[in-house]
Amino acid sequence: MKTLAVQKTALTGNYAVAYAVKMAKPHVIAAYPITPQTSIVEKLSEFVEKGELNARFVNVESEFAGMSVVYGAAMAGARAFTATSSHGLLYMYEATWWAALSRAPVVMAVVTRTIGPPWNIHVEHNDILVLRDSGWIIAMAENVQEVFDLTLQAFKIAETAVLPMAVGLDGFVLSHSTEPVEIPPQEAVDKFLPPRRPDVPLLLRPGEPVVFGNLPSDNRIHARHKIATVYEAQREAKKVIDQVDWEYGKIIGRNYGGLVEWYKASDAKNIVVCMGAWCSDAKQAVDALRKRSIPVGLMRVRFLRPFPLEEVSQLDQYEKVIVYDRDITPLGGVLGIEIKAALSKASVINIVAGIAGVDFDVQNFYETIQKAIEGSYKGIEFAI
Amino acid sequence: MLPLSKPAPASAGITGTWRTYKPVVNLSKCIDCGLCWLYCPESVIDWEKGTKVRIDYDFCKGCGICADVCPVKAIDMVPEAGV
Amino acid sequence: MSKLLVYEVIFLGRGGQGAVTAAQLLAYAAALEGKKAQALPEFGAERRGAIVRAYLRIGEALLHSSIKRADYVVVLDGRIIEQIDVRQYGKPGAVYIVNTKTQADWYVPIDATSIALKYGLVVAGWTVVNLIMAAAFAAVSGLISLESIIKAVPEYVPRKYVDANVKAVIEGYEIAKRLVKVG
Amino acid sequence: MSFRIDQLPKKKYVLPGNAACAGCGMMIGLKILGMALGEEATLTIPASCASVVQGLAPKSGVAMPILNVPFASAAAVATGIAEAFKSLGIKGHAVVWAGDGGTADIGMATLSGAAERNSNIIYIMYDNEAYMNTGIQRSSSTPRAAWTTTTPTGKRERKKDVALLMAMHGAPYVATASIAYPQDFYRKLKRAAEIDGFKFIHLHTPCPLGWRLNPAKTVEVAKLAVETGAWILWEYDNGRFKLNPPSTIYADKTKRKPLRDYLKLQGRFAHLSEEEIRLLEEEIEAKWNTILALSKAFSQSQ
Repeated sequence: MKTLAVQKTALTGNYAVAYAVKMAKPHVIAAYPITPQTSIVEKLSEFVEKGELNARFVNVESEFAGMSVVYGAAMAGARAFTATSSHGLLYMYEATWWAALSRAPVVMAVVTRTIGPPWNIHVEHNDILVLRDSGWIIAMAENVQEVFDLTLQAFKIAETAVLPMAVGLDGFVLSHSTEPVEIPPQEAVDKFLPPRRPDVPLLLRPGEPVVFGNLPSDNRIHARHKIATVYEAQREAKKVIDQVDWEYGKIIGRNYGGLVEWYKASDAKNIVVCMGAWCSDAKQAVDALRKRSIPVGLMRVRFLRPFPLEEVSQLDQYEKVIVYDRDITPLGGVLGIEIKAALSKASVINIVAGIAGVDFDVQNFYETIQKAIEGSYKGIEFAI
Repeated sequence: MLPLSKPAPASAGITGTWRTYKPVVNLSKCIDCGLCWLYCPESVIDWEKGTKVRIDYDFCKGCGICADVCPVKAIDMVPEAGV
Repeated sequence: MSKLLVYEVIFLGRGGQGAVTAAQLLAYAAALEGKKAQALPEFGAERRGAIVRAYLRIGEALLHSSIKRADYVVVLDGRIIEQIDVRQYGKPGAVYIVNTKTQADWYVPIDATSIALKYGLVVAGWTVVNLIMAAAFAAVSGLISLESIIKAVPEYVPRKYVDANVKAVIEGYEIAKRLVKVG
Repeated sequence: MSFRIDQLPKKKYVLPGNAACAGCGMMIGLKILGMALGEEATLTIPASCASVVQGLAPKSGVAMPILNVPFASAAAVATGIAEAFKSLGIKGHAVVWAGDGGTADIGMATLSGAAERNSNIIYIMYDNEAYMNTGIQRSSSTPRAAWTTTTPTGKRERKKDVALLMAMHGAPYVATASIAYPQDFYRKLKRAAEIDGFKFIHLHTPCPLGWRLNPAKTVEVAKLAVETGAWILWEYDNGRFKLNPPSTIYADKTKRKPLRDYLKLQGRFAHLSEEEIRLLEEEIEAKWNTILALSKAFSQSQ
């Protein structure tokens, strides 16, 4: 194999999404601007206007329309992309469920942002988490390179698993941060990502009288379809993700190894669990604690859906599982709730922090991990 | 993968059982204009010019539009037996 | 907590002055050299004229929290140092680089406004000093080469302003280099 | 374009034994759609009676490709289908078949969006003048004074004229139609299929259940709506606005049948006083003045 001409550059997270989408050669793009997502669709519309990307770019009047357009396009066999954030995702919510239960393999970037009121454009994860019960595959990137790689992988994952996929990137923290990115050559991307099969999940064509979505004669038909989509297809998706990541590594030269990333976990006594961009800061805190002979490790959740059940069940071998959530529900954080439900032995401490865009840095991680290990926290802790 | 539907008669069952009145064509009066075929909301009237009309009573819901639009009043709405 | 092998920089400017672009250009230039670098915006809404921050990290790790106190503080508008206590943004021993004609012992003064005017870098009534100050930082810190910055300029500047910016960047870099040598 | 009834396709696009109510006006419209565009259309159907009449999966009582979609989304989903077809090089029309609720109310934003960006779709609003699928609640397309379950003493507001709204968007093709005039509707569908961009047809479709109407009278009442001037057939084709027969002759008020003839067949208007009927007549006259002014002002193709 000849050496690939990789382009080393620096991009914002949003531009990384746009470049990856461009290289995936979608047929249809539709999105509505919302801070901090806007520069994704601005860049994509620029690519289309300049003729660098041969896609149909649809300027829609709302996020609901944006999701509806890419849904229709995907059902008609197109590779389709949209992007949103926060209130935009909430506004398209109905259509996101319809897309998942139609097995429409659309790809969406979700630039995670706080849900109001009051108005707040900063990072929080509650928005992307509303997709968690719908059947969507949900990934969260740690840095801009991973944003790029996940976006490209998302098309192949979605089209193979026949489920929609959301790529989460933290608002501003990743969307507007410029970081080094290696861009593979187009021919390698083409090899990794062949054109989409237009006849899966159905062939929607004039003259082919196939109907999807009329009332069921037996509600059990509907029930089986739901189970097959939101439960069984999710389980299958895990294998798809592993396979796609392996192929990506083989062709593009970089891979991530599945639903979670383990960081210094093999000899750790206690373990930190987190998701998204702040994992970088958490890892630095882990390093700093280890320098003081505190054997702590980290598990970064890369995919929340499919839920990494096997990986999470391994957390039972640790004494304390310290779960960080950048989201809040009446029962604590989503990761905290789900990880607690999956474990039987370990003591789970759920730290809710960084919501509403409150900054949480290496020092904050260092101190809260230390306190959690010392036993200062019980159950749920709000570290604001 | 998706539960899909294909066109088929009786997607709501044998809808002829819904009927209270039954359209009966007096073929001697029929002028073969095709209006009953055109306006029948159910597609239960078959017609080719020259063959006059035939009604599929398995599915005719008995709405009476055919009788109403017939320009020569060649269709009578007759109560179903037992109604 | 142990010290990280990461240099942190805060740019202070006014909304619309291009502090974020300065940080981005430096991150891009660093990437061209194969260095790990990241430019982070102020995580907030910008208003024209208000004091805004942009952040730059160069070193071994990418982090995703904001920088509270930096190793270098670059001030794009000299009047800011009269308005707020700029030294709250520096770690002990931090280096301050300020766009000003006025000398003081705690910062490196760069008259970027005069350089910008000299090369006609005025857009909508604003003198465009951001890249000159970025170059001055590169010179003072020695973390990024002038060559990489010149390569990066066309990525961040409209085509018609590239030449003027490159000339201004070279001048800003050289002036800063001389000042550091003297200092 | 004129045609003989016996030359229309005989293939059934509405299949016997479907789930529509007896005498459903909308089904006549669907039949004509099938005859005109059955082999070229992919339907997008939002929540409405039209989603129910298909009957129960795995069967469908409508023999065209159909994507059933959420209530407000139809114009946008069809846009996506049209864009996909364009990008993939597939011939065919993305057609929306939506009710007045899905069009005039909850779907208004996606409809207006599609019209403004001139999405290449054919949007048919079948207008039975209330939310019939959920049991006869008012819509913004319910006429003034009509009874519905949410306007128990008659609707106080006037009917939203969606076709005019679409024409005012500057859409390349907008028309009204009635299931009583299949030839006119057929011709308009064929015309719409020739035009690139956004096409809108507002189809008047009586509902026996919701109008408190003898199902046998569905076509008759639809015809009376036109003959009394309560429903006006017109089209706006590339900037030219014109009346279509038979409405053309009803520009002359004296040629129209009395409005009472239309109202008296419908239980939803049974409570109207003489004064209320007179007010409705005035409103219809005002509508005619608008339409005639438009056909005068836009008498040439743009």
